[in-house]
Amino acid sequence: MNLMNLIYAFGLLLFAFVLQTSITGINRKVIARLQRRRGPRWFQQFIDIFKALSKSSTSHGWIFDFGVVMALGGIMATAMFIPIGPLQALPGLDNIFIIAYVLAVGMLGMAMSASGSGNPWASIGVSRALTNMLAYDIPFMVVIFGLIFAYDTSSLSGFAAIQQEGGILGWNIIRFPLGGLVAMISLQGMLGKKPFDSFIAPAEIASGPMVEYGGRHLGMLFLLHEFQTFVEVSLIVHIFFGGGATVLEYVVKYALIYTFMNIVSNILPRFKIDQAVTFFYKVPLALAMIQSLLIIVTGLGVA
Amino acid sequence: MKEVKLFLGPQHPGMHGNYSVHMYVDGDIINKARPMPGMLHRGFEKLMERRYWMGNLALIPRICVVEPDPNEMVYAMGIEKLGKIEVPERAHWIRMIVLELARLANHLMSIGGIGAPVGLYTASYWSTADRDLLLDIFEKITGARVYHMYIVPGGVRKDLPEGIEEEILKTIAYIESRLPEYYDLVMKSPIFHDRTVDNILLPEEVVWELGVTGIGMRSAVNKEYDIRKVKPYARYDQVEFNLPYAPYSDAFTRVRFKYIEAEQSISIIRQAIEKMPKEGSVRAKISTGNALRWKVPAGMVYSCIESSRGEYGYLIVSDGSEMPYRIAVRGASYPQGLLGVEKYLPGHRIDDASLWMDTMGVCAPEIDR
Amino acid sequence: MNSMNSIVDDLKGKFDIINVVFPDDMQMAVDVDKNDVHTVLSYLKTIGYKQLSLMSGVDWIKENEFEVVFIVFNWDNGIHILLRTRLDRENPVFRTITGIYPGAQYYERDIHEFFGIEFEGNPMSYKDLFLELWDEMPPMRKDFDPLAYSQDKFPERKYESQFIPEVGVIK
Amino acid sequence: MFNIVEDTQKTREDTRKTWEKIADYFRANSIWMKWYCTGCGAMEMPPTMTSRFDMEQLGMGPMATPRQADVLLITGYLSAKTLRRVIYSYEQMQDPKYVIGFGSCTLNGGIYFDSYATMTRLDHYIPVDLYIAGCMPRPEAIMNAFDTLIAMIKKGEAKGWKHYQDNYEWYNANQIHSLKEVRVKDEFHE
Repeated sequence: MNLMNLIYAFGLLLFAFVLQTSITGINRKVIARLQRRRGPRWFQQFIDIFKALSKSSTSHGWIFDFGVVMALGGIMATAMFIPIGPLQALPGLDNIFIIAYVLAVGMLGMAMSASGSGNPWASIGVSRALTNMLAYDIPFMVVIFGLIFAYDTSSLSGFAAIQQEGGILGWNIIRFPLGGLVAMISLQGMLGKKPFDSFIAPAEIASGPMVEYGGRHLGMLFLLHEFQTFVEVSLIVHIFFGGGATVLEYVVKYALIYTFMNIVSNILPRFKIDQAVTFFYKVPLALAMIQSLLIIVTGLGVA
Repeated sequence: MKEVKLFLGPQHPGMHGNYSVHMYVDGDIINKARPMPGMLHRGFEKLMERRYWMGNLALIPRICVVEPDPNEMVYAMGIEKLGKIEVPERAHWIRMIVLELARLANHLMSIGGIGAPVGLYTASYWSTADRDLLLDIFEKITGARVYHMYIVPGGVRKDLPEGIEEEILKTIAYIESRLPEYYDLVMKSPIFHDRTVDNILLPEEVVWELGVTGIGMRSAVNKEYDIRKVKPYARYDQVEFNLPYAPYSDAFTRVRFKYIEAEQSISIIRQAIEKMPKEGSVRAKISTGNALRWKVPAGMVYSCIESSRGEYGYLIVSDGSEMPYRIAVRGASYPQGLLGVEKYLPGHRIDDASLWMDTMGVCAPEIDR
Repeated sequence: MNSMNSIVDDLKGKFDIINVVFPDDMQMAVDVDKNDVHTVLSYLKTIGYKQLSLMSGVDWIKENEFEVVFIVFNWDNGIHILLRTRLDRENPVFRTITGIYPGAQYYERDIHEFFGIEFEGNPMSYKDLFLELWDEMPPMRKDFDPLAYSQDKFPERKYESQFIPEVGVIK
Repeated sequence: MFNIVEDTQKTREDTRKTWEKIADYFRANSIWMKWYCTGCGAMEMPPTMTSRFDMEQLGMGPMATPRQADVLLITGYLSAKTLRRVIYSYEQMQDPKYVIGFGSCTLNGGIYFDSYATMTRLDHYIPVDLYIAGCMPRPEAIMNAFDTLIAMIKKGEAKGWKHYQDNYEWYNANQIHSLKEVRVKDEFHE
C-alpha cells in the first residue's frame, strides 16, 4: 500500500458518494412516478445532504458526537475496500470477512451514538436495528459460507472473476437461485427498506435512532447511509450478479438492483420487529440451509 | 423491569391529529396508557352560546375537521325538530348526497391512511389524490373544499349547480374502479394480513362498556346497528343499502368494512340521484325579518346521525332567545379515544399503537371540541 | 309512539317521575329527582338501553341550578331517553354513574372540568382533562366571560383600521 | 400573505457571508418540515403532500422530529396547551429555522377570537416568517406560500430565528404572560 492507493481510495469514495446519491435521487423520482406524482429533481438528495451539513446542531454529549464520526469513518473505511467493476483501490483486501467486520464498526458507532442521545425512542430503534441485523445476517452468512466452500475464495473480485467466465448463466443468482433469493431478501433487510424497516419506522418510533439528530449530525448520518447502501448493494452485485467487467456494466447492474429493491419496498407494508425476525429465521434461513447443503453435498450449480 | 415513559403524540408521525397518549412501556409492550386530549380544545360549546343561531353555521363545521358535514346536519336537524320546520323534499335528497359524499371522502382518506401506520405510503398517496376529486365536487356544489356550511336549518343553502349530477356519477364511477386497486395493494398484502388479522380486538362487551358506535360496533355485535337504519333521517328509509356486520372485530375486519361501506355510499349516491325530485324548493322559509335575529322556540332536543365513525350527536338547548342556550357535542370517537385508550391500549405492542388509533377511528378534534 | 308510551307507563309505575316530554318522535325527556337517577338508569340498562350516548350539563343560572342530562340509547328500537336531573348550583355534588355505565368515566371528568360539578366516587373526575393550568372558574358556567379572559390572556393584533365593523355586534 | 411588522426592538445587523449565501441556496431548495398538526389547517396538508399537488417537487418533505426539521408549520389555531408544546418544539429545532402560520387563526384569532382556550396572535410567542391567509388555506395557497418562503430564504429575508435569539426576553415575557408556565408538565393528569 502506498500513497497512490490512498488517493485511489479517496477517489473511490467520491465516486461512491456521487453514484449512490444520484441513484437515490433518481429513485425518489421513480417512486414518485409510482405514486402518481412528479417528484423532486434528481439531484435533490445532494441538496438535502449539503443543506443538513450547513445547519447548526446540538450535541448530546461526547458519545453522541464521537459515535457519529466513528460510524461514518467505519463505513467509509469499508467502502474503500469495495471494488468498482475492475477497479480496486486496495487490491487484495476485498475479502468478505474484512468488509463484514469493518462494517460492524460503523454499525456499532451508530448504535453508540444513538443511545448516547438519551432519547428512549432512539434506544428502542437501536435495539430493533441490532435485532434486525442479527436476523438478516445469519441466513446471509450461511449462503455466503456455501459459496465460499464452492469457490474456495472469499474475495469479492474473486467471486466476480469466476462468474464473468460463464456469461449471464455464470451468475450466482442463476446458478444458486435459492441462495440468490435469500441474499436479495437479506439485502432488503440490510438496506432498511420495507418490510424490514421497523427500526426507523416513523409512525411507530418516530424514526428511531435518528430521533435526536439534527443539522450537521443528521447530514453525517445521511452521508453514512449513502456509503452503507453502496457497500451493501455492491456486495450483492459482486457476489451474485457477476460484478462488472467494466465500470459501466457495474454501475448499470448496481442501479437496476437498487431501483428494484426500492420499488419492492414501496409496495409493501412493514413487518413488526418480532415478525421480521420470525420471518428471517423461518423462510430465508431454511432456504439458505438447503442451498448450502446442496452445494456442499451435491455440488449442484458449482462450475 | 423498568418502565419507560413514551409519548405517542402530539407530534408523533404515527398520531393522527394533535392528540397525545402517554405510554408506559416495558420492552415493547404497553403497560399503561393515558390519553391526553385538549390540544385542540377551542371551547366550541362556549363559543356557540355567544353566536346567533345562524352565525353558528360558520362555527359548527370546524368542530370536526375530518368530516364537517355531519355537524351541519345534526345542527340543522336539531333546530328543525325544535322549530317544527318541514324540510322540502328535494333538500332531503341533496343532503343525503352531500353526506354520503362526505362519508366516501372520509373513508377514502382512512382506506389510504391505514398505509401510514403500517408503512405503505403509496396507498396514502393514491387515495388522498382521489379524495381530492370529491373535494372538487364539493367545491362546485358549495363553494368550499372542506368547510361547506351547506346544510342549513330548513334545507340546503342553494340548489345543486347545473349538470353536477353527471359529474358526481362520473367521479364515483372512477372511485369505484379504484377501490379494487387499493384492496389489492393494501388488504391482499400478506404482511398487512400478518399485522392486522387477530390483532387489536374489540369484543362485544367492550363495545357496550365504552359506548363505541359505528364500524367498531357493527363489526363486534353482529347486528346492523347504524342510525341510518335504526332511526332513518333525511330519506335513508327510501334507499336500499346493506351495511356489513360481523361477530368478530379485529383490525382487518374494521378496515375491510370501510371498503364495503364506501361501496354502499356510492350505491346510495346513485340511488339518490336517480330518485330525487328534479325540481322544487330546497330551503324552507324559516323566518321573517332579520335572519340573524331569528329565534328558535325553547326546548331541549338530542339530534344524532351516523358519521363515518359512529353516532354523532348534538344536545341542543334553547331558551327561546336569539342564541343557543347550550349545545353539547357527542363526538363519535369520544368513547374509544379516551376510556378506550386508557383501558384497552395496554397489552398491545408499541408497533401497534398507531394502528390501534387508526383502526379504532380516533379523531382528535371531535373529542376535544 | 306506542312503544314510547308503554315505556313511560312502565317508568311511571316503577319510579317517581317528575315530568315527561317528547321533543321528537323516538325520543323522550324524563325528569327525575337526583336521588332516583341511579335506580332509573340501572333499570333502563336492563331493558335494553345499553348505550350511554352522551352525558352533559346545562347551567340554568336564573334558577340557580345545574341540570345533568344522561342520554341513553336502545339500538333495537331506536329510542333515545334523555334523563334529566337538577342539582343545586351552590353545592353541585352528584354520585358517579360509572358503576352503571363505565363509559361515563370521562364524561364525568369533562363535566367536572367545565361546570365544576363534583362526582363522588369517581376520583379520576377531579383531574384536569382538556385544560392545562386553568386558573379561572369552570368555563362553561354562564357567568364566565370568555372574551374578557381571552383579551386579558392573549393580546390581540392591533389594526390601523377595523376591517370588520360587525365584530362589535357580538357583545 | 404578508410579512409581519416588527413591533419589537432589536434587529440584527444583516450581512451574509459568501458561504452563507451558498448555504442559503441549499436551505431554500431543501426544506424539511415538521408537520405538527396543530389545528384544522392540517387537513389541507395531505392533499398538498400527496400526488395531486406534490410538495416534494419543491424539495420539501415531512420529517419525524423537530430536531430534523427546518420549517415549523403552525396549521391553524393554537390552544394554550398546544402553544406550550409548539414553543418546546420550536426551541428544539436547529438553526436556521422558519415558521409558517396557517390561516386567520394564527394571524388574529380568526373565528376563535373570543375563545378562552386559543391564542390570538402567533408572532407574539414565536417569530413567524410568513402567514397564509384563509380558513383554511387551500393547497394552492400553501404551495404559493412555500414558493415565497423559498424566495425569502434565498434572499436571506427569512430570519425570524435570529429575531428570536435577539429578542428572547420579549418573546419569553409574552409566553409567560399568556401561559404562566412555558415548561410542559406531563404529569399533571396522572
